[in-house]
Amino acid sequence: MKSKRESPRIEERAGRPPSDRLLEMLYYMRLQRAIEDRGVKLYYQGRIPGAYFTGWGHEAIAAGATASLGPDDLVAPMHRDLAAYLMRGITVGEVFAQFLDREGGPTRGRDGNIHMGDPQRGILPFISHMAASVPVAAGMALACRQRGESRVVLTFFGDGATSTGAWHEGVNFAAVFRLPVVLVLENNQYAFSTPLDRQTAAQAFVDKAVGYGIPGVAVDGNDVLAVHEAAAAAVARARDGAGPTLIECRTLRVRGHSEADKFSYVPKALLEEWAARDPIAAFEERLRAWGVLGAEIDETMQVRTAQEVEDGLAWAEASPEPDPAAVADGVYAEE
Amino acid sequence: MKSKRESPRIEERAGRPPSDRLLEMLYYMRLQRAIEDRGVKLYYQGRIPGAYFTGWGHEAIAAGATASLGPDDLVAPMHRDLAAYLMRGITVGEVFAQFLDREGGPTRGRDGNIHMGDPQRGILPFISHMAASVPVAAGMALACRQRGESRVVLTFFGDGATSTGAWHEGVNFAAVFRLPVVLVLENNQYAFSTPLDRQTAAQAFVDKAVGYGIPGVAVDGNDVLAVHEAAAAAVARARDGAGPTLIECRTLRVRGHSEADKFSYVPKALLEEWAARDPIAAFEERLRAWGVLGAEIDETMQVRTAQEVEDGLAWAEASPEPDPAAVADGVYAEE
Amino acid sequence: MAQLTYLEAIREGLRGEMRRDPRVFVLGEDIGVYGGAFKITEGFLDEFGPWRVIDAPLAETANVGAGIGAAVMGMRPVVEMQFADFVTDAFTQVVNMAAKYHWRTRMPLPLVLRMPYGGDVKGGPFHSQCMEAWFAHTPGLKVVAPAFAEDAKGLLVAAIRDPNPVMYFEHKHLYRFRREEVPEGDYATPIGRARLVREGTALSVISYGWMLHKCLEAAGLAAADGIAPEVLDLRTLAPLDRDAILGSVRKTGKALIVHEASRTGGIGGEIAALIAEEAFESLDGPVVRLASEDSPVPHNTGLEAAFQPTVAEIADAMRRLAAY
Amino acid sequence: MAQLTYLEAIREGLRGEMRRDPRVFVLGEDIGVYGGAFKITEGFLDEFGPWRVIDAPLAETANVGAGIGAAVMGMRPVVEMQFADFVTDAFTQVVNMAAKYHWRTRMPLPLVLRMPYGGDVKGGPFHSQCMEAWFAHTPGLKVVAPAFAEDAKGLLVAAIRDPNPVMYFEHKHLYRFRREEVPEGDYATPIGRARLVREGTALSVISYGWMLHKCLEAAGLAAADGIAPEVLDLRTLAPLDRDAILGSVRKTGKALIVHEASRTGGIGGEIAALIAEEAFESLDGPVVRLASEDSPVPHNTGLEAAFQPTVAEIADAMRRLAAY
Ligand SMILES: Cc1ncc(C[n+]2csc(CCOP(=O)(O)OP(=O)(O)O)c2C)c(N)n1
Ligand SMILES: Cc1ncc(C[n+]2csc(CCOP(=O)(O)OP(=O)(O)O)c2C)c(N)n1
Ligand SMILES: [Mg+2]
Ligand SMILES: [Mg+2]
Repeated sequence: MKSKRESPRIEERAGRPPSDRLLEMLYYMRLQRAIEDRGVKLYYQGRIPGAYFTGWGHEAIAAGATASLGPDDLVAPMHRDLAAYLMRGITVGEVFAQFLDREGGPTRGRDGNIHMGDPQRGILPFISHMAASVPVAAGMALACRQRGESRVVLTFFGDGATSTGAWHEGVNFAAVFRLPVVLVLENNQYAFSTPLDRQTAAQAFVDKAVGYGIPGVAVDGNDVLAVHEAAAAAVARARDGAGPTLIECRTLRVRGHSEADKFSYVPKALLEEWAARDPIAAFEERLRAWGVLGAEIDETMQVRTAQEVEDGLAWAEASPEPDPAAVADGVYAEE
Repeated sequence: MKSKRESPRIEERAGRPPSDRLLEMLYYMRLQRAIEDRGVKLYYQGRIPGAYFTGWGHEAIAAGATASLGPDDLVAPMHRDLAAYLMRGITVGEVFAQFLDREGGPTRGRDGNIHMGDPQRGILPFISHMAASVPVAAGMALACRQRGESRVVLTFFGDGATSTGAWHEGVNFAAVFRLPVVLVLENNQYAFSTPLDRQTAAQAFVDKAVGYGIPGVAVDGNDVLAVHEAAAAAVARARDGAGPTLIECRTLRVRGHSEADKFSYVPKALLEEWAARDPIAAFEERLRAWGVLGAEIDETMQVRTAQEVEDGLAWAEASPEPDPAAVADGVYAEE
Repeated sequence: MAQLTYLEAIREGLRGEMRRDPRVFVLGEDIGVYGGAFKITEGFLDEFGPWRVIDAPLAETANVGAGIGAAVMGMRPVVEMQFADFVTDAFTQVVNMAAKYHWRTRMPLPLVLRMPYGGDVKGGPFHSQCMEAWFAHTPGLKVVAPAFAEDAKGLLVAAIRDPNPVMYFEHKHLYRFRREEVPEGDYATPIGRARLVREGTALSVISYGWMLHKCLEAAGLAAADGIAPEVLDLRTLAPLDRDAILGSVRKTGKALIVHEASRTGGIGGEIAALIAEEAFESLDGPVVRLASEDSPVPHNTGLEAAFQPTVAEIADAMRRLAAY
Repeated sequence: MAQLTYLEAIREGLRGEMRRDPRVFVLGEDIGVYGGAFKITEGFLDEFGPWRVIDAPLAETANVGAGIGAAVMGMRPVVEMQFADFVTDAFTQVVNMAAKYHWRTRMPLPLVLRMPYGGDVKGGPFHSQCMEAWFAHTPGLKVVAPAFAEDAKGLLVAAIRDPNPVMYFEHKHLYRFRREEVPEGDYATPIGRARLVREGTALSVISYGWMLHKCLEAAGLAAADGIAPEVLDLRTLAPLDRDAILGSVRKTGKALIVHEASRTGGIGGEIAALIAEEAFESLDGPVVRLASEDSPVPHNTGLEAAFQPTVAEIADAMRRLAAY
């Protein structure tokens, strides 16, 4: 799909984010990858109950967009955005506890895999019904607007999700009330096995923006700085009261939909093309070229990441199984 | 709202539809108006149970679009399109029987007012849930496509209906499969009391077309020939297998949402502006100027219309009330 | 005590909560400038302004979803369905997003959905439905359905103050049914408690909403024949007031359940099952249900009259059961 | 007779109808190239081509609506929900457009919705739900839920040939549960008829789907204690086989109803109410229901085991009721 407006390549860019922000993004991209790689191992060891999804290759979208938020902002992520959860305060231990269905996970074993969140940390837990978070994200932004708070809600969804009525109604509601919502489309070219031409006949998803009277921008979803720049602009715009922006981030889902999916329906050539464009490797290369990622910093970060994963997993394994006697508890809040 | 492409005014147009087609359109516009005027009287006499809706001022949209269909084509109209029902074979008697909740109405007293249709005559009965007919219309077109029939499905919906998920999913489905569907938006500037700026932040509804990868055209909804020309082109396109077209027809709802609505929320000036642009009067004037509507033809048509209304109402009044003993019948089809 | 209609009582309860608590706001189609299809929120826009009285797009999933999002942020939204029938366009938000929210997060979700429901308004199959049973079968939701103006106000106040999503079923036929005594000021009717409307010994009549009034009328007819029916107004459908239901049936030994929703799969089944399991030893007769036909709601007046239980049918059922 | 799994039986029934009748087609997400999330339609795309095996957008309202439209035109669509849970995104189309269509038009609407439902697949709250009761309370819909491979094939064939919308609930846990004898070729299992799976005298055990198998296992345990439970597989939930239910209970005098759906508002209530009203005089004990907790379906294995009725609990209930 041809993009409406490719964001300028980094070299052409005047300024760039400060080094600590650059390293923060890299750190969370690496952390997502490290957790998910460990998760895949656990999955094949049969230790993760149910389906297991990864955001392999999507790390630049989650990290680049989330890095544009301020401390009081809110997120409504989906199932490929682990970095977003981590950057907003979900711990590595909680993530593994969620994977392992333990009491220590955000849903305490009630829901599985990445179906988690924590409203107290400003993270809306998504439900399986695709795009159901979009109108809810609009409502979170509505509350901010009603109370005169200058907070922004960042929400993520897939290419398949754009076909749902929930997505349409939620985006339209946010647009009509000019709510502070940033709409990040993770166009990874597939919805499970379904290719783009079964989701839309449009030239590009970003073309949908005009129908809602909001700006739309398409960026390379494997270029974390392109994502970050677009998101930062959209966040600023939302905070100024100018309403939502649609950001189409283009990537490819380079693994199966879930680990149970052998994804033979994805052309080999396409996989190779995108495998060669790994967002983490590309970012590392760039940061080295800029002298931001020296050998020592790199080394320290890798050690820390590996340590966090092992400590987190240990924490999760130490977390108890939920008490079956409590199965019926918590359906209702007590007055 | 500024339109993307105003259709050329009639004077500039090379050819124009044959006189019999012109007179047919006028006849059905007048018939819709005559039936609805009579209906309003009945309503204020307390003889129409429940809510009563008219398409007063919308006649050009229903008649102009429906006149573009061939004998085997299909329609999925809504609640302002009486002419569409009439042109596809619903009799005046059936219409009044429906208004009066009699056995002779298409729903035999089961449903009220214009909630009617007849699949055997290619008219999908709409349900109250706005835009719910749009995905169904797409499915009707799908069946034609599956069987290699070159039939077209014409569907109507309001500006408010475009905000629903059903509308989005239905339009998208039709676009993805390039189905022979013609999408007629009756933009009458209100959804009940809700103005356009609460339905969309887009410059124009027609801007939504690009997001579905289909052509969109905006026309003056009070100019029956402009509507007809756009619909005829869209029908031809659909029949050629080129897929759906969105036609935004602009008008104003010059009466209340239903007869119970005093519509004080509509600015007087706006009402006067559009009252002066009555689609029937404008078309009559034009046809007289062209010498198509001579005094004699006019006279005959008016007499016929009045007669049809009186005969139809008499037929309806002679139709029995549904038998209460049959209340539970017909919920299921028998094998 | 003021003399108010059921509709005025709803308005008073809603306005009172909006005055008391700045977190409370209303959102829905045509509720602001127009004051709502049934004029419940008439005058609210002027008093509370456009950010607390929100005229929304024609989009139930967006409107309910927005309400959920605002509730997540600690607001107390009251979202109006123009007719309860249209909630099917927001079903995922109600039964999956809202209903399961506290169970997944242990955080409150104070959302009220106002559901104008029921028949006798010549609304036909898409403006008359009674779908309370769908929601009573959805863990995480509370469901209330007042029959009297006093409870219409008190239960709406309670629903707004409740930390859970509450489906508030307001019966359209009762809006302007009559004037009743309604306490002034600030009170809440507890959710989950039935009301004993008429004491009796011969049988327990269990109902709610419009049918409750038909039951009272029928009880008057039965009383004329020397039968003393006890009439219980459930008021809340989820959670059911098990003690009140079982207590009454254990006393009278007989149960007649009446509702307007179609018979099969309605709330009546749950109530009858509760009685047949927990009060079996006290039963002196079959548990009888009277409900509407298993069909959509017809538009025609004569058909709709035949569709619903009538006062005469209810009175007959009382006599038959009493004589059993 | 072939030895097939429940999943293979569904596939065979579907393929057989598609070969027999060119009007039959399948539509859903990932059903073509991928062969369906559960591989039910594996190989169908090659055999029947892209206009009869339609890979659809992620849009349940569009997909169900398109099925309805095709059925209006005389086709016989089978629309797959990837998981039954997602039908909430198509609720208006199912309960308002499809269910009320024949009643309004007197024309057939031959639509089948394939609903992979139920738990024990580590699916959690959004991939395990049992919502059959919502549809059994919707006049105009038929609801079937086979427990055996033979009926899985026969009921799907019957559903496809039925002129009404049929909700076909296929239990995910049973897909690869075991191999069973399945008749070859073309047969239909009549909709609306229960199957007496085990004859007995002590009590009537009424169930369907996965729980039916737990009931049979429990009946074996009870039999070891000299109790002879009769086990009835409902197979169809709407319309219920009243004669089979009442006939069995009139014989045994006791009824135990077991289902996987949450207890409150489930189909069990309707069945208990039917018994308490029509078989009251034959009842020698309370009508007992066993069902899942009134909560969403938990993901954790231990929690889910505690959530559902267990074989031991069912056997205990049999013993208690037999001893009553
Ligand atoms: C309403 C709904 N229908 C079907 C599904 C089953 N399902 C789960 S993920 C998925 C594909 C999602 O694709 P996309 O939105 O592009 O996100 P991606 O997984 O590609 O990141 C589907 C069909 C669902 N979760 N929700
Ligand atoms: C899903 C849904 N929500 C609410 C309603 C109530 N309602 C009936 S007509 C209407 C306005 C429709 O506006 P529009 O689509 O513009 O059509 P118009 O009446 O203006 O021709 C509303 C809100 C409905 N019918 N369906
Ligand atoms: Mg995708
Ligand atoms: Mg309108």
